[in-house]
Amino acid sequence: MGYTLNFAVVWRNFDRLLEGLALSLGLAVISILIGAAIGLAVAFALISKYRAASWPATAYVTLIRNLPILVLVLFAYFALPQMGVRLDKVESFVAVLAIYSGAYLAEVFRAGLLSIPKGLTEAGLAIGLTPIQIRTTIIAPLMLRNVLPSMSSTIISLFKDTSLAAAIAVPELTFQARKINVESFRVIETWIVASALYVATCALIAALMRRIERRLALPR
Amino acid sequence: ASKLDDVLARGHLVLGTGSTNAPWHFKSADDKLQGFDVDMGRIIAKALFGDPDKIEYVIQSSDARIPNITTDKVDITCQFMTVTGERAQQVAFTIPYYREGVGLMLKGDGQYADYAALKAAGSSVTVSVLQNVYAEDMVHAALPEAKVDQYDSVDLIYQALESGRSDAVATDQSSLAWYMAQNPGRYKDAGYGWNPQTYACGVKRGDPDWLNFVNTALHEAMTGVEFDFYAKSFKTWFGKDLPPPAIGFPVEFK
Amino acid sequence: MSKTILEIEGLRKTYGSLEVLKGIDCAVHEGEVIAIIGSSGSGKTTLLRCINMLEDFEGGTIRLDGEEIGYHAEGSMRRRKSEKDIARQRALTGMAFQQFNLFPHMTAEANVMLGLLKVKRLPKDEARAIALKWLDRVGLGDRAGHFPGQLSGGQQQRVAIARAIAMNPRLMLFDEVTSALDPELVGEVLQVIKGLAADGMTMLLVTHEMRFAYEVASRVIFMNQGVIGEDGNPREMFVAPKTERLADFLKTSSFN
Amino acid sequence: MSKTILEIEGLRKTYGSLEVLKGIDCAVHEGEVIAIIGSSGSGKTTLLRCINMLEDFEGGTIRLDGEEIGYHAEGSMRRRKSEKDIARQRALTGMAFQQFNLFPHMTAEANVMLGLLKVKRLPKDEARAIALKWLDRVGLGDRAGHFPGQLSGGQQQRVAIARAIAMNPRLMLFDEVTSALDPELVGEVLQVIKGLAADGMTMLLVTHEMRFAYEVASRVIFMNQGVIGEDGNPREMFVAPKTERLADFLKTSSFN
Amino acid sequence: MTPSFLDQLWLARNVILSGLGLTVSISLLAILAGSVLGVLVGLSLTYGNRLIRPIFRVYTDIIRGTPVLVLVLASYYVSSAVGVNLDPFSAGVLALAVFCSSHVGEIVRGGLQAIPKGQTEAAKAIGLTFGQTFAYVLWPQALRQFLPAWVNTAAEMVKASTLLSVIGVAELLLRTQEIISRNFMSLQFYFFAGALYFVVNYGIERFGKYVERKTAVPS
Ligand SMILES: Nc1ncnc2c1ncn2[C@@H]1O[C@H](COP(=O)(O)OP(=O)(O)OP(=O)(O)O)[C@@H](O)[C@H]1O
Ligand SMILES: Nc1ncnc2c1ncn2[C@@H]1O[C@H](COP(=O)(O)OP(=O)(O)OP(=O)(O)O)[C@@H](O)[C@H]1O
Ligand SMILES: [Mg+2]
Ligand SMILES: [Mg+2]
Repeated sequence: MGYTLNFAVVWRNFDRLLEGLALSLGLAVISILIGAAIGLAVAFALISKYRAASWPATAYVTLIRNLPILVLVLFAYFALPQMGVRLDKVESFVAVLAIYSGAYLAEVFRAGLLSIPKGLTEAGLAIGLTPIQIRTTIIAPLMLRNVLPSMSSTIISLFKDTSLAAAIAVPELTFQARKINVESFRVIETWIVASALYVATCALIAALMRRIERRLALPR
Repeated sequence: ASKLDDVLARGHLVLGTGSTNAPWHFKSADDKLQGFDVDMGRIIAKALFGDPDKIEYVIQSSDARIPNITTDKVDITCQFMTVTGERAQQVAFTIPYYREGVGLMLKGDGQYADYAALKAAGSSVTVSVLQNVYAEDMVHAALPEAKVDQYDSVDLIYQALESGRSDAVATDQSSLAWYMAQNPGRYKDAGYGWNPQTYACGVKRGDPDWLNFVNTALHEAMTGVEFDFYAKSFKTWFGKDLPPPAIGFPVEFK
Repeated sequence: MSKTILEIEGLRKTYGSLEVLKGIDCAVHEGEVIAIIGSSGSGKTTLLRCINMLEDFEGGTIRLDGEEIGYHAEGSMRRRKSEKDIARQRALTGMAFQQFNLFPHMTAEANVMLGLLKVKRLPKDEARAIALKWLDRVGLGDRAGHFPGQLSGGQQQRVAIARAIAMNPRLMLFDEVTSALDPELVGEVLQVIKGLAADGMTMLLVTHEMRFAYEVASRVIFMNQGVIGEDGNPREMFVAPKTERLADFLKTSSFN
Repeated sequence: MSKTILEIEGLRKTYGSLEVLKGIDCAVHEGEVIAIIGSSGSGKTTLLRCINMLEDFEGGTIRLDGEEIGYHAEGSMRRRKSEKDIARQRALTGMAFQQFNLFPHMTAEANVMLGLLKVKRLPKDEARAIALKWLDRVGLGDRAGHFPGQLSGGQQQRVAIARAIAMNPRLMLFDEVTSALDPELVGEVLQVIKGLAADGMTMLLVTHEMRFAYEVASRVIFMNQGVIGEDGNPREMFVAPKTERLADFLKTSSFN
Repeated sequence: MTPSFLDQLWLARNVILSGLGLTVSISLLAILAGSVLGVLVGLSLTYGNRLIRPIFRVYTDIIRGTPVLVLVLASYYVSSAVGVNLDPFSAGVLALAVFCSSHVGEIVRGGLQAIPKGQTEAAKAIGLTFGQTFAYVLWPQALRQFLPAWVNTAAEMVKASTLLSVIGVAELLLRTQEIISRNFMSLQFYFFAGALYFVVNYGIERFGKYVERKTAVPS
């Protein structure tokens, strides 16, 4: 066909893509860390025998997981200020992605919690640990080991969701790629390079997770 | 053979355009594609087949404009494409069919009265713009210190103004005019225009016959036998009556 | 007779509509080793779990060294104690489970140390010294750094016992600690328990090993359908059961 | 003596560099009940798995009713048979595992019927009749519709045995079928095996229950470090072991 | 404001419905095709030989790491570059199906690997061939195990279908944007669309729970 690839424009703007990638990663790391904390608390609430805890947790997870994240992003950025809550664009995106991650990770954690034998809790009780101590020293660390494999793909999805920040003008990788697109019209070239950056980063995340998994693996 | 022959043989034109930007290309309440870009396509269809309706529309996002031309998904794209040298290396632009300038729109009851007030406020002003060629430079040409937020769809730059995320919208004067006409009394023009750019359709490079044909069709709509078509469309979408071209020596050779 | 450690009065426990313990009365004296026997479902496990407050119960009282376990009276009402109080009381009894329930992400040593650090709040060095001492006692001094997954069933069970004993409990509860073990490994664990008995540890042990009950217990309690069917000296009970129930039970069990 | 069913000659099996079976020779006659005993790691399980071709092996031959299992000679080469042939041969032996390995998504009945339907290709009615007959024989006629999760360990193990027996195998292999069971449930399963022995089923059973081996086996094989250490009549072997190894083994085992 | 939003909504009802219909059909097709493909991927990842396994490993890793938008663009343009002229709808569905397959592949692999080895051995011991073992013993158990994850993926496909708007497929999001470009009621219509997406996803979730309950094994 008559189209010849020309990457010159992309290389000229490569540092902008890298800046975007760095921001994407930053957004992902902060949001997912907050999200993991939320998810852990919500997961315990989900399996709680008290409806006052499990019901709101279920509602949160159901609502958030079933909405397109774009709607949440737009809501936080455009509708919240009209209700008096005003976050800047990075803050509001981090808040959304954290809440979104929280819902997904809560489900992941819940599955992990359910797979921990009840006997361990009882053994903890029997030596006089309080329920909180049992959660922090026994259940959470074991659950984390159980869920690491499934967490890896959740985290990759969440990382890719940072691309939605482009919608509210956060200059992350997708935003930068689009900007180069409209400037140069080298759409195909730009996306090839940008997605290579995404793939490489995801591979890195996956490798990192596998490494953590191996590090934490219990000897047998 | 030229695309011109292919199109004629096929019996309809495949036109690439968008569907979410009034008054350029958008959908009517009964789901018909309309707008000034669309009318340019209709002019070409009429020149081809004597029937402006012989068009198959390919809806595309801004990102898809060039690739759809280069991979033959469309015969021609008319989608408020700003002509630049860089782009002209990848597609062949037709003669321009509109000259655009950028304007500033403010909230009717907002903090800033006009362009002078915006400029005086310096870096405390945020301007929302559509992701565009050198969007930042463009805003800074008028408001050197203003913060610039770029969005990828027109409705969001308006939304940013509406929700207080930005203090002014900078975009095509034509779009602003349309928007203000749709929402009378809520917004005002800051009264400053700059940054001229021309809009043209794009076709694949390397087919002089086809380019020449399209150019002819557009040229004759702006200066010749199809002027009424062009003028009517202009009136519909921009609300202005065009003076008929002067009779006598063609203005473009002056 | 020596001091009373544990006093159970009128203990009743139901699961939904099923009454599992129908009024248990029983006193345990310091240094006694009591074997609890009885057929499946008779409530042996439930009894131990109530003593350690792993189950709430509806009626009766359990006193350990005179202090009521799990509940306190508030006017005419009976109130569950706070989780913190209960946790403190649980630390006074040690429990070993059929399924070991070692924490798989901690070494043998860390398993034993956990309670010492978090409940007794001992300094790390002291906790480690105690843990090593007990691991040594159960014959696993050289396995302190192993994870449960690296230990055989018998070894795991011994770590579990060390974990309970290291807390220096007033009373040890054993629930069929050998029945998840291959026959070859049972001996190791029984040896450890015999050693504790010799040290004068007060113990309640649910067991299916009649021979073992006979050898080690100073007293046997036969549970039958939620009540204590017989209670006495193993020599007398096993040789001349007073009730037909016990006679039947001994016949089907693997004693002879 | 009756017809030879199984002939093993020079069987050798290695895992990596570890030689687990170092040349096993042995013949099994119709109707024999052979208990295989020996300490942990001596290769008992591996032997059964080779007979059922759950493991490939490097040397020697195994013949069932004269037909070589798993391999055939091609010129001077030894070739693994096709998966299909091996599957057919596996159906000739039944195997029950320590961990039961029932299919959790199928009822007891469906577990037993699966092989009848898919391997023997019996019509559904006939398969069901056979399944019910065998579930009845193992005392579970009333549990046909239960899922494994709804059955006790002993009941699950009996279903697993019924599943193997229903295929009408020439030879049954049992690998420590009682050692994952609570002592109380062991009896049920041993009862079933005794019944099969009385019916004249040829059986190889790996067991740690010396008493049971003594009672039910017509012959005992003592495995020791990958070879057959002793092979003979239980009465003679248990009372007067010829080798010191066996004498030691019997001492540590729970027989006496 | 409110009454006029309702007016606009009423005016746009057919457009929204057609967008919703397209969204649902894209999602269903992508999920179906993606699942079939994904099962093949999962099988190759689990049982493939030394040659096949790495190929599919690389396939899933690359596809999972690529933004769906890029897959959509690639499928649309690359297909035409190699001479298969896919219309935007087919190209989009293809891209989503491929994306779906990489997730389903991983899920299937996880499900199969979670089944205890004893199950295979027990099946072999009664003489089942590998195919039979797979069909009657492994697959039904894996299915129950990965159902929840599969439902998640299905819901993700619905959300990913929005990206087809880039190549002009008039699904719900593009329809919504078209309406907004006419009446500029961005938030109202975005949230309305969000509510519709919620309904579709929630339906999928309920359906998944229902199937899970239906196929649950009593214990
Ligand atoms: N969590 C529970 N919910 C309902 N019923 C229970 C529960 N735990 C135990 N039971 C029932 O209570 C009764 C007594 O159980 P318990 O475990 O105390 O018996 P046991 O004497 O220890 O029996 P085994 O020798 O089998 O361990 C049984 O009928 C049992 O089914
Ligand atoms: N898959 C395997 N890979 C490597 N080594 C193995 C494997 N299976 C068994 N072995 C080794 O082979 C030897 C014999 O194992 P086998 O299971 O046959 O012993 P066994 O006599 O059945 O013992 P037990 O009484 O403990 O069941 C052991 O040393 C064991 O560690
Ligand atoms: Mg019990
Ligand atoms: Mg074995």
